[in-house]
Amino acid sequence: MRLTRTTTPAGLVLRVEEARIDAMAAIAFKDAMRAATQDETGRAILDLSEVTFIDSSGLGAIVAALKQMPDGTALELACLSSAVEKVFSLARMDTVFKIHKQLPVTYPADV
Amino acid sequence: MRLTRTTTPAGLVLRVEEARIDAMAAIAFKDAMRAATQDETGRAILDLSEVTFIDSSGLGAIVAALKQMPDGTALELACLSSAVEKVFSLARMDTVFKIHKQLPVTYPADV
Amino acid sequence: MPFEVQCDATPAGIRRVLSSIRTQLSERTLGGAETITIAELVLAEILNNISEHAYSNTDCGTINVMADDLVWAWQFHVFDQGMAIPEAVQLPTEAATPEASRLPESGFGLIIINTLADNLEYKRSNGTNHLSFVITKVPAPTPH
Amino acid sequence: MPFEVQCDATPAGIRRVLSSIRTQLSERTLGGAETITIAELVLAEILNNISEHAYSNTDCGTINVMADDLVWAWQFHVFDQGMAIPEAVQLPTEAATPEASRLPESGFGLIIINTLADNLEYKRSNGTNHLSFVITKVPAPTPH
Ligand SMILES: Nc1ncnc2c1ncn2[C@@H]1O[C@H](COP(=O)(O)OP(=O)(O)O)[C@@H](O)[C@H]1O
Ligand SMILES: Nc1ncnc2c1ncn2[C@@H]1O[C@H](COP(=O)(O)OP(=O)(O)O)[C@@H](O)[C@H]1O
Repeated sequence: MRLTRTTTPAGLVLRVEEARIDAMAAIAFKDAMRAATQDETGRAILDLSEVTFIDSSGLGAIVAALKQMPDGTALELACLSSAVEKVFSLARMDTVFKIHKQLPVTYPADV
Repeated sequence: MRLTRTTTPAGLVLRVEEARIDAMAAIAFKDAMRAATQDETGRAILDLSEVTFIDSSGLGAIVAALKQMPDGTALELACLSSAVEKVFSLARMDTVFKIHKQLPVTYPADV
Repeated sequence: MPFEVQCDATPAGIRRVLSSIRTQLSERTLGGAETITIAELVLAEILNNISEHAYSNTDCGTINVMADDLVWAWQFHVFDQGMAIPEAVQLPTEAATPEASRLPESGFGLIIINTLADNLEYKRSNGTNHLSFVITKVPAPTPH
Repeated sequence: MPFEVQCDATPAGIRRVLSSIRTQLSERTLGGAETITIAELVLAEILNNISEHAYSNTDCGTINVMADDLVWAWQFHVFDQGMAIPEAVQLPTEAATPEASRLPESGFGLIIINTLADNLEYKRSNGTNHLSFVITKVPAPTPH
């Protein structure tokens, strides 16, 4: 599971470089997220622009990644395709994550 | 995963009829536990006398079975072999379950 | 035109067969990208459940999928020779409101299946599980 | 006498190879049932981790296990061609006190490995992961 890590003024951006987070990719995704965020202290944004498909195992892996974030850090999502968004909303997990339509350019002062 | 269900004065006894709760058996165990306890209202006791080996996946499945018990019901364990007991204590899960050396004959009045 | 495919009940086998089904559905459907997306998602959940639950005690199970092209919908039939679905498995109608302190990491599959598939039916005979359902065709947006 | 075995990195393959290792250890050890139990448990955790994590992106990985019979211990070497263990993976020293509201269902494997195995070493070269460790022989109880 390739995950590109970019530090931006808006936080750490983690871009998933795969088209699918499915049953086959779920464990590798969780492991990659743990490795990429373990020394994190602020906000991490998961950039899903490349992801065209997630199933319930992929959704579970994203929730697990949220739960395994170091204390005091946040995990937010950006750039969900309509298929990905549908899975989040069917499972009502769209209320659990802060979801950005686009990558936030800077950390908004009012958040 | 064979699970024998016996209703006793001390509660529902679920006897695991397999020697191993390992990575291969973990999901089947969880599924069988869900099916066996879904209409349960009181106390269920998992009788592990036949189980000679559990690994961390098996332990995880027993914890998952505890978490998926219907509200208001309890899951207790009985008859752990020394190998099984070791896994529970290494993971400190021996403090999470009530563990009986033998199957309780009747529900003790002082519990 | 109907079609039929087979796969190993493993994560990689399922990924491959979903890709082949997607191709076959696209060849037979003008527009209808949304229908294909929904069909792929429901099939993914059903095939994953078979691989994880019905075949949980074996490394080598096989799944067969048949697709019938109805006028208004795709009708799918999924066959496997794994364990029966226990009667205790009930279709949840919708997801519970999540509680921050105990977010679930699983149990979303049946919700997805139940929300997106219609006429879901399950039969078992001679050691074979047979699940059938339809995915209503979403009309492609008309150009105007 | 040393011995060597191989298995598919699948739950069924791992179950079979553990049973074969148990047999071979028993044939080579008088008494020492507890040593064998500990060795089986540590190997189970290591092989499961390889199958679930190192080979998470493939259906067909292979694992090799070599065992050396030292006087005071069994020395094991485990080889696989899966992904490297990320540096971020650290051995926990012991299990955290569980909180009733958020009981973990996973993460116990490394605790078991770390508590029961000694001299744990990891090397990677030419795409091969090599994990070695020893399991101290517990003396069989002396009859009296
Ligand atoms: N094909 C099947 N055979 C047996 N049990 C099944 C099957 N599909 C689903 N189940 C049961 O229903 C439960 C919920 O399924 P699902 O919502 O897909 O979540 P998950 O598979 O992540 O647990 C499963 O945990 C399992 O107990
Ligand atoms: N062989 C391995 N290769 C890559 N990552 C591993 C390996 N073994 C363990 N890990 C990482 O360490 C974490 C903890 O492992 P473990 O305690 O066995 O729990 P689990 O496997 O149940 O998550 C895993 O989730 C994984 O991220």
